[in-house]
Amino acid sequence: MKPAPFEYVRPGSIAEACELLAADEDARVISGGQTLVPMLAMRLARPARLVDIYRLPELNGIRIDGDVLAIGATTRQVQVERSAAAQQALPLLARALPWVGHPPTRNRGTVGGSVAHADPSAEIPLVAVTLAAEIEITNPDGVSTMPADDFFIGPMLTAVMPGDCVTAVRFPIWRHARVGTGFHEVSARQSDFAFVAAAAQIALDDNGQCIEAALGIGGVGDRAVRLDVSGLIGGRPDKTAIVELVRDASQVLEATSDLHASADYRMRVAVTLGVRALEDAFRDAQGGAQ
Amino acid sequence: MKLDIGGSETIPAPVDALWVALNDPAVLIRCIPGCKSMTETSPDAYKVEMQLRVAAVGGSFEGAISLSDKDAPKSCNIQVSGSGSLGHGNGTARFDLEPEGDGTKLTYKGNGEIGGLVAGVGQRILMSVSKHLIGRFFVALRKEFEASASKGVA
Amino acid sequence: MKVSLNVNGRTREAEVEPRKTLLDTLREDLSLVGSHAGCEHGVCGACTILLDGEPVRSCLMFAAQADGYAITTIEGLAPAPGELSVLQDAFCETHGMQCGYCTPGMILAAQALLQRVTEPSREDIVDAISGNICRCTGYGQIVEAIELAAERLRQVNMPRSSANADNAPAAPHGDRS
Amino acid sequence: MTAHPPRLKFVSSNRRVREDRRFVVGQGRYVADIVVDEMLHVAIVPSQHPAARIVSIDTSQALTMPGVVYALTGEELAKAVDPLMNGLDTPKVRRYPLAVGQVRYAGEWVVAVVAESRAQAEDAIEKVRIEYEPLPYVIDAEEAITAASAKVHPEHGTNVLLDRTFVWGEVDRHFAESPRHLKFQVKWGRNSTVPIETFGVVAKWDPWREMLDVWASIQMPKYPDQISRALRIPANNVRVHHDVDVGGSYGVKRGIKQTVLVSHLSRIIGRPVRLIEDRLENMRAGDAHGPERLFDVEVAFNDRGIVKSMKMRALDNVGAYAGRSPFQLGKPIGAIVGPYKIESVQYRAIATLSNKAAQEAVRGFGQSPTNYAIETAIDKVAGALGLDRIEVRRRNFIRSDEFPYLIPSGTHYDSGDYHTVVDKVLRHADYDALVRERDALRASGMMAGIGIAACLEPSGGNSSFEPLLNEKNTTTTWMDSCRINIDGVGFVTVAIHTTSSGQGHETLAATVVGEVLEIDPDKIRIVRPDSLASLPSNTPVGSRMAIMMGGACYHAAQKLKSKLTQIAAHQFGVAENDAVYAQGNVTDPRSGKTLSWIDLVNIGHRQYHALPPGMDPGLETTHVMQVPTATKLPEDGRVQMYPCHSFEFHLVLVAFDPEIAKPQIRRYVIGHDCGTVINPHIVKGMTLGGIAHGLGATLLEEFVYDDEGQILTQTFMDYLLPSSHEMPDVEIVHHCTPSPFTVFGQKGSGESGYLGAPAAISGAINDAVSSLGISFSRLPIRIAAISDAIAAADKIKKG
Repeated sequence: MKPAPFEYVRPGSIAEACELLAADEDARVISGGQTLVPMLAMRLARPARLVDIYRLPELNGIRIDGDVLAIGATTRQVQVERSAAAQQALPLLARALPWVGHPPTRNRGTVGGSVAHADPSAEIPLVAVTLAAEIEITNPDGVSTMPADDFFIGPMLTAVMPGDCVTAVRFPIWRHARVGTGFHEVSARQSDFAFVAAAAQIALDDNGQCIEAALGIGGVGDRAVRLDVSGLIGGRPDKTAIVELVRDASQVLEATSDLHASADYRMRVAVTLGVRALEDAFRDAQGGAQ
Repeated sequence: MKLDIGGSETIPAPVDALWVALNDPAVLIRCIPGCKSMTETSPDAYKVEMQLRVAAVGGSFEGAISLSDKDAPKSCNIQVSGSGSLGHGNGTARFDLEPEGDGTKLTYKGNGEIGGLVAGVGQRILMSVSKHLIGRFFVALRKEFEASASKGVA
Repeated sequence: MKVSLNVNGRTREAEVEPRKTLLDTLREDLSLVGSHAGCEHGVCGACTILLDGEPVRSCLMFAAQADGYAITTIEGLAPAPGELSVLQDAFCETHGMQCGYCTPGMILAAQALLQRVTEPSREDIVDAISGNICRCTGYGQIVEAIELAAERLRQVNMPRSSANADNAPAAPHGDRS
Repeated sequence: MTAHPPRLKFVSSNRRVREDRRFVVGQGRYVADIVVDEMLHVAIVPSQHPAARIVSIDTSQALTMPGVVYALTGEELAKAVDPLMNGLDTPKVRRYPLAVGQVRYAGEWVVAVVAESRAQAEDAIEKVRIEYEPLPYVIDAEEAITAASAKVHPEHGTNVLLDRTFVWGEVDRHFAESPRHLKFQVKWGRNSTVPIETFGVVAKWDPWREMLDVWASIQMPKYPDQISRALRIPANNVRVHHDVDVGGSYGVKRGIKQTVLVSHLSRIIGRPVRLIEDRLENMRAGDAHGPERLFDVEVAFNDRGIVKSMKMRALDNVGAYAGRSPFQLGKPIGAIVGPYKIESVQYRAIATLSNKAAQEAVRGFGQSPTNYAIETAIDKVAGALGLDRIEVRRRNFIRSDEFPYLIPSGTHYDSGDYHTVVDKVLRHADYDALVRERDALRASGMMAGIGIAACLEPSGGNSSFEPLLNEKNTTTTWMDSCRINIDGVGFVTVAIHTTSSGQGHETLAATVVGEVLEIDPDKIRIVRPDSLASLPSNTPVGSRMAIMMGGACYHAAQKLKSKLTQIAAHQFGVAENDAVYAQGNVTDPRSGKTLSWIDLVNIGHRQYHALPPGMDPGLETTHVMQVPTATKLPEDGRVQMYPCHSFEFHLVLVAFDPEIAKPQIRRYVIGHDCGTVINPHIVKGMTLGGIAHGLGATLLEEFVYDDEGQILTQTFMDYLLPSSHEMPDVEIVHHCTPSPFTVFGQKGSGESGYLGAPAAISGAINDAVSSLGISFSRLPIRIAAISDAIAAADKIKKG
């Protein structure tokens, strides 16, 4: 399990990185390497050149930018996990992070890397889709953003074009007084790929009425999917209502089967975990007001 | 592992033109993602070299493509087999062409079998990668005719 | 390409191909064979080393990426020849191993935890070693070893009190953020 | 032969395990750490087909790649070496390290490429062009044994390697007389031990000395012999270095094909050659796979749940070659009735070839699947009668006053007190409270169940199953040995003749020798000479080291103690029996004279004139030990198998959410009786590790092939080993029923967790879902399978 030969370049700036990527269609970005290196080792991936962006200072860091928490692509997952600002502004991501790999991979794995590899059961892309985050992409033409929903296409497939580099993920911050989150996941072992993961975020007004709601499901099909739970808004739904809503909303999911779990299982549990994540989020939001 | 594919696409070209294109190695080289060369080994049989690249996944393959049961310009069967470092695969598919408006509706249905490394470690991505590759093929095929159409206007 | 690595406090140079992992470089070029190859795809943790005090997979990074960090391997833990660290000694006391193959990675994962958390709960310990697969022990005596070491380190550190995550030497490398 | 010392000073005390010291500092010496000058590296081209004729192999392009030295095909290799040893009498099932003429499973090794570095060898294997002509294949065992199936080895004529029916006792009469019968099928999934270290070997042929030096991650009986035979070189030209630490084995580190391959390469290239399997090579085609077994069981019992007779058909899918695996159907014969007084048994053992990787030995050597089937039978008998599962076990257990107990298949069980162990476990666990906890969980909407499993761990392995299944094999000994030397300065060195793979042999040997000689075990040096300097050993297979190596060390130390005592008695002018040995000194109680250790060393090493007449100088003794109780070839399908039988009783509480269905082990208590414990740390570790291994087999681990014969579990992302998150806290309840056949009363202890946990955990899950009228009969029981079955059952109920 030794990678095929490649050249290694460590550009000094993101502009230089993009030039390198644009000039060579066999070049790939490497950052934390926690997803890419196993693929290199198995020779599933065989770029001719690795462009290492891990140490570009402008790509590392967590900053609040108005109503957005922008996380630089090379920010390590553990940095986010330990960041008070991120925990406060983005409690859903904070809940999801302990499920990402295990401690040693979070020490090196980056937020941008997880997004760029688009594993359908990865937690960070799920949170990005759930909250309608924007993926910041830099290429020789400049910086642009793309909604997470458009960015993820399928396993390992994203809208990134040759010469593109994911440089940040911009998560919207909900500024409501009462925001609650819920995150559930099931996998064979805790650190394995999720069969199903559900992420929910809810905002309530002072009367306890739902004013904003988001639910995302990962692991079930080719990519994380944001379900339409707008039906929750304006009400104080009980469990039955939530179950019905999630069941209807989940009709859009397409589940895959593999040796670990059947498609039926994924579909059923998507509803179960979706409901639980929402219930937790409601409970959390209600508790948050006290 | 088994892989089933199927679907239909509308191509902005008359049936006859599409038929000719689909039998033209030059067109196929341009349209098959990663196809580097196609050499005719006997009538309707080609040796192909491919350099596949889908996101981070990539590998080179050598294989053969042959066409059979041709019923010009309506249908034909295509057999594909290949192997490379990532594994081997073979499959057959049937194409049916029928006019649809100004263009042609191309319906395909086939199945394949894949073995080796990708069958073992790439299951999670194979289905979606194959869909993606088929998608790229049709995008390229459509472009062929869009290009020739614009040329025609000029 | 030439790489210059700071390993266990010493600067070491090696001439490697870009594709050579840090693990293979440590083992083959620097003769530090305590880090082991188990799966070479980042699951088993036998290759765990500390990078600026944090456990990472040395099979998932290239030597070319490892310059500028303080790298600690299992060979860097014993305070003197023939003398064990408190944690290593605790592993011996509870017999927290059998074949010994996963042990260096396991100890380094535990080392990082104890640097950060002085009173780890059982859950903290289980989580900290959850990325290190041991096929022999069923983990029971490993968890006991880490609990025992934590307790002993607390006693050692008692007079100075409150060593916590903020002033532990293993803080994430802020210089690069 | 039993000689229990009155008071044990070191045995059973909580001494540190001496091997640990080198491991915690990263100073273990594993095969991958061994560097030999000029060493070359091998990478393997695997088959991508489950069955295909090799039409042609073109290595020309590979040979032009940088660093490449050689590319070896199976055809070339087969001309230079003999087929690998085949345990059964199936001469047409030939196996070579590389496929010859045809591939027989996906992943099979086809071409070996040798280069200056492993990476270069991997670059070059991509350039090897192989043309295949796919052949029909068979994956499923039941299909494989039919006449119409594709034949894995056409020249063998059938896929069946072994099909033998044993009838021990009056099965027909017992079935006819029993008022109740039940039958069921269970399947044990193809799992294995999958150590974190893959197999590795370095071989160096020296043509001038005519010596093949081998360093390997090895745990294989008769390893040098097999290499010598396959390579057609004298066995004393093969020197296997035993001072190599093995990164886990539990049976699978066999390595014959790997070793023959690199040894041959070293011989033809003239440089040392190393193959360290990478994880892909290991999972596809290393000796990585274990039993995959289908059981059809029928039991005859009465209204009280007393099981009178059992019919068992065990169909094992052993993969594409014979290997040692068919014998894994043989060893369970030594405990075919488990701890129960089943009076008669019909046992049909079938081993079939298929187009999967060849199986090798795994912890328990086939006993674990069989135990799962037996325990499932007892649960089902209880279920059929509405009786308590523990009560049914109690009623069927052999009683402590019935030992030694002869089971129908010819083995005497040595000793045991099963009822007491169960009592202790139930008391410790507060069984009534555990039942209440389960019921409370159920009331809260969870699925909850209690699992129960008893198991016997036959230990002190001999090879009686070999002659039983192959009449041409007349082996009746599986000896082990020890040599002790006191040097001229008075220090003790003990030689043992196996590699270290985690069982603490050095600690065991030092403890036993220290105990007998009454000297500090930590002052005793343990060495592992190479195979040419070694006494006979059969390695730690068969849970045998405490018994066999411990026994050999004991007897060698006794001989040495006796020699020291004789030397002193001669000086005192008394008989040996009248002199008293204590802590290295010998005293004549009547005269009060004492000779110290150093005095005795001086005489032994320097004063021939003072030695008793006829005594050889020097202070060295050797003992080669025969397996206790094993003396005869099988008669009439019956044979004494292993000498000792440890007993374990597992009690588990499992709970899970009915929809997610991820089983959580809430409580795990094991009662453990392996006789006298030599080192409590080691026994505890073996017990916990075995349970983790059994948990894996029950819930997570399987080598899965798809219907097209492709292996889907090539990496640790799909073959799932339990992590610290999955492993529960285990409470161990000790009991000690010494074996009358061993020196301290010790029995083996390395396999018990793996033997009992699958039955216990699956039993708990089945208890949890029993109210739905469903049960799981196939391991591993994956989360989704549980949930899907519950959903289907609910649907039927609601529908």
